[in-house]
Amino acid sequence: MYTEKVMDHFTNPRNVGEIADANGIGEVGNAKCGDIMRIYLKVDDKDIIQDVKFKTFGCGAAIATSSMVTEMVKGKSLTEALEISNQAVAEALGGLPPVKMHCSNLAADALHEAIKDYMEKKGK
Amino acid sequence: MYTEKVMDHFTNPRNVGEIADANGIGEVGNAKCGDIMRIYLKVDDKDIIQDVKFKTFGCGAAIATSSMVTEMVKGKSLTEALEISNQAVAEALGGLPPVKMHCSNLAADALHEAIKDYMEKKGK
Amino acid sequence: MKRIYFDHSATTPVDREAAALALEYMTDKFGNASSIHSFGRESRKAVDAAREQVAALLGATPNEIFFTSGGTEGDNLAIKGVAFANRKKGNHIITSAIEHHAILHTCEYLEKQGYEVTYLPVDEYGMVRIEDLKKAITDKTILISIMFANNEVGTLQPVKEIGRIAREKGIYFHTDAVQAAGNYPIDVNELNIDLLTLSGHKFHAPKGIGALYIRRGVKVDEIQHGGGHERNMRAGTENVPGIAGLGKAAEIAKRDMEKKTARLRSMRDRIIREITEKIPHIKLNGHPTERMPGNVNFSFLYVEGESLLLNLDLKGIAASSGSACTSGSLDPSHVLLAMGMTHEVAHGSLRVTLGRDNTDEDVDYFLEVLPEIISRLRAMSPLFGAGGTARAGNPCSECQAHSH
Amino acid sequence: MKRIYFDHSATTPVDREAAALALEYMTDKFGNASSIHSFGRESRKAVDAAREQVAALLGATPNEIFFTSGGTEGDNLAIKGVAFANRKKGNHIITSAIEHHAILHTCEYLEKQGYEVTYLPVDEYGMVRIEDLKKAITDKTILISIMFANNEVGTLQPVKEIGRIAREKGIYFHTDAVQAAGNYPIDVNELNIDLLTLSGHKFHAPKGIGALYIRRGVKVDEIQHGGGHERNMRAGTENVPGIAGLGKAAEIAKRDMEKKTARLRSMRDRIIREITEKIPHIKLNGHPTERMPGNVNFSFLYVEGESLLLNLDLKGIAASSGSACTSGSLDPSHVLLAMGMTHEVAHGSLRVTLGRDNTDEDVDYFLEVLPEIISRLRAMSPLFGAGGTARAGNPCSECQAHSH
Ligand SMILES: Cc1ncc(COP(=O)(O)O)c(C=O)c1O
Ligand SMILES: Cc1ncc(COP(=O)(O)O)c(C=O)c1O
Repeated sequence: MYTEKVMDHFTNPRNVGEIADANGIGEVGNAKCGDIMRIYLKVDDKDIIQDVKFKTFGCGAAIATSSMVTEMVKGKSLTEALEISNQAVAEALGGLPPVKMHCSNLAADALHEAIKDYMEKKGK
Repeated sequence: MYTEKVMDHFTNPRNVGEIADANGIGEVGNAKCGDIMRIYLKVDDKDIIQDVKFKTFGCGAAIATSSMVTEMVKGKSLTEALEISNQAVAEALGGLPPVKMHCSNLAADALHEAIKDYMEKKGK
Repeated sequence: MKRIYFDHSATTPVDREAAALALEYMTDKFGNASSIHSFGRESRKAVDAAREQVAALLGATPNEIFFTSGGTEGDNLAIKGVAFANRKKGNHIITSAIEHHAILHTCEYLEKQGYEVTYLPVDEYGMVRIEDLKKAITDKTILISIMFANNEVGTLQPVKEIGRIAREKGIYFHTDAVQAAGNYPIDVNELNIDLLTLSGHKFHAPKGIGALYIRRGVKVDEIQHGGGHERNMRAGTENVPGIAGLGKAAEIAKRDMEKKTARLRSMRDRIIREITEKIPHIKLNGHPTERMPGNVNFSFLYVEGESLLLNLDLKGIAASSGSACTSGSLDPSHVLLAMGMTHEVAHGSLRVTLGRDNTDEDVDYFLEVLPEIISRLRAMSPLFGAGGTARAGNPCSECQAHSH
Repeated sequence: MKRIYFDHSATTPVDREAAALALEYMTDKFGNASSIHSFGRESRKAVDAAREQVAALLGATPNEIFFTSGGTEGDNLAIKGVAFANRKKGNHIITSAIEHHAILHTCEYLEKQGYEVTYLPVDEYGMVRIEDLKKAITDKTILISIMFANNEVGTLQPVKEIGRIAREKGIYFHTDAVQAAGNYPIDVNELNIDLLTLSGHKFHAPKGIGALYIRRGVKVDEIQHGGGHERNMRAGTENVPGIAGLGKAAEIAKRDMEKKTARLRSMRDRIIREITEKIPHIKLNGHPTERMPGNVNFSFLYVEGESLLLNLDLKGIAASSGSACTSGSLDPSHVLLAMGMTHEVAHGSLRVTLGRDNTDEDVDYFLEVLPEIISRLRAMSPLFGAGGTARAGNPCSECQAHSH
């Protein structure tokens, strides 16, 4: 049911973990639904994402999309990062089973929450 | 579904045919139901069945019971013949499938009709 | 003794390839198609592949195919499913008097639920008249269900014309194609069919598996409730071995359709011709030309069907009859009666249905033994020759009271 | 890679002997059991023999056994069949909240038809309380349907006691024994069972075949209409290969019952013991002792079930979970929720169901890889350790709107 790319990211997820001195953290989902994604950002003065890590509770799609989104944004500017949609993440993975598209495909949302958190903290 | 004895009588029916100078003929059933049996009797002065033949249109059970009943009554007195029931014919064949018991098991009835015909003709 | 199987409308042997596939999905690849692990995924793959194969046989798309446990379930689902889902639109169903019991008894059930059913009569060849159909349609009609080919006499119905009329009137058209599917070319789009029932065991797939074609957009209620399988149309763990076997049989049927129908047609025509030449007092049942390629059906007057079948069976030949005696019921075939036949003639019917493994030698042998059996039975029959029906004394009327 | 199958509650491989028999009745002995010729008679014989074998498994008589297309159909027939046939007596049905969807969705359907259904709650171990049952009975109650063993947590219900109460009150008692039949000893007379559903594919018979036991005298309406097969209880050409396979599997199940249950129980207890020792933050789901011999079900806190399954699958181990993600629905198992579990804990459940081909080496390997997978997933989980749930921003509530 999952593409090879999804299985690759699920099996060897990139950027798992926390960033101790993260300056943006975002979380979406809840345990009731079975998916929680938390994204940690380390953004520099030029609004470039220097580091990004995630922690996810959820199904294969949830883990793979989390991993994928971290790969997609590392080194990107916040403006670029804000343009990444859940859809784009799914596409980068070669697609997701239809049933997973809505429920577990929230990694971009988590990213955007983390950016919002960063902006709020910076008082922007 | 049929016993070996039924199949034997069906395959090699005894006493098939007509008796040109029969003095008793009985018929039961009708073509609508799918079973017609006609029994021809040659009864002597001492009311002994000297000869018996049958013609039957019907299923395996109808043919086998016709054949069996003719075997059972040949040489018997009419009194003895009148005691033979459809049930007895079926038993002599080692039984019939339940579905056949009522519809195709009419040979004794045909025999009794033939005896009645003989008696009527003789004015008894 | 060599056995010859001439009863392909009753059921068919499973194709070796299809059986091997079924076996594989029973033993090595046995996963539940709903499971997400590797065992489950390989079963799901087989189900998906079979859905495509069955769709291809009918010119449909895979998501219009729903697997069932066989023809009877397919017919029940089509009729009840459409009736229940479209109750607000109307409560009138049109079918024919010669449908299979899976249709007729389902319709009778619906009549008890407040539906109205018109049972169209047929002509002497077993064909529905388009005029009758047109007259039967009301503004309450929600479904027309007419079989593709009759199982007893093989008559092909004017399906395309029926489909056209149904489409015009905005009424769903279902066809019970249990006899035709896999044995006769069908294209659901060309024929304007909205729902179509097929059953695997009639074309060399296993027993216990079938499919219902439901045109995209047609509203059908599920009738078996449970785990939401078959996109909520038919609950129950998928019968993967059966489905895989059905797919393979569909593929083979499509591939060999032209060759097979041509061969059966020529054997059929030879049998009809030679019986007509060799045996007097007979009647060909069904349509002379618009009939299934493998179907031969004759009535042999003065002879009863079951004893004819048993005699053939003793010679190693398996066939069937519309006689009451062979069905365990009191009345002979409702199909033959609807065609205007008398009980007497109906009781003497013999159906021979040919299949792909039958040979010309089988036909030779059959044509050799049949006349002799008919003669023997007629010689034994009180209806034949001189006699006619003699005196009465008819306890048979009692019979009518028994129900089996 | 060696594959280990630990999902026997989902389905089982067909026993080699049963599969060989099914194959034989697909290819060589393929007759329709209703045909009167030799092909038909050999099929009828197989059906009769299988009916005896299935009856023997349950301590029933052959004429109380009706073949169906599987567990779902059996459940539908039992519930609807009793409801429709006994409508005049009453309209109230009692069942439980942890039944299979084949029961629950059928009951919901009946509610729409004017029936009233009581869904009994269960205790934390997934067991129905006799007191609740007694209180639920009214003078309109016509049927009590409580499953024999739960498919997810394996809990055995107090079937004998329920049967006793039902008998006392003159109410029919049906049990969905799809998990238990063939895998646990059952005697319908000792347990006062009036109707019992079983499904072949749960005990090494083919998919697509099952049976409903109906005690002699119990009134049940047919729900699939057609040719009057199965003594008018279930129309449709008999699935002879499936039936023959079911009979053989029933025979083997009866023969090996004691040995098999003892072996599975000991493997099960070892797994429960070692997981409890090796892995922290876990919860055993289901009853500690009154559970199916082959059922292990744990919740691993902070871990989601699908990703756990996929990780096991990557190691060659096939198991299942009550997580929503594995069923294509939004909610996790209704069984786990009915037992009072939170969604969080339910999402992290893992079900291992053992079968006769599993070995101690399989268990060794599983116990070796599981702790490592759990650790890895927990390390990745935002719920585990320090964090806890941080700030919100929860688009998940939207999800509830989607239906799959
Ligand atoms: C025309 C027709 N419809 C329906 C059926 C029922 O199909 P099944 O035997 O697969 O239940 C049959 C055959 O028995 C049939 O010939
Ligand atoms: C308890 C229970 N009831 C009913 C069913 C449905 O049976 P089937 O899959 O044979 O339709 C299942 C299994 O899927 C089950 O576990």
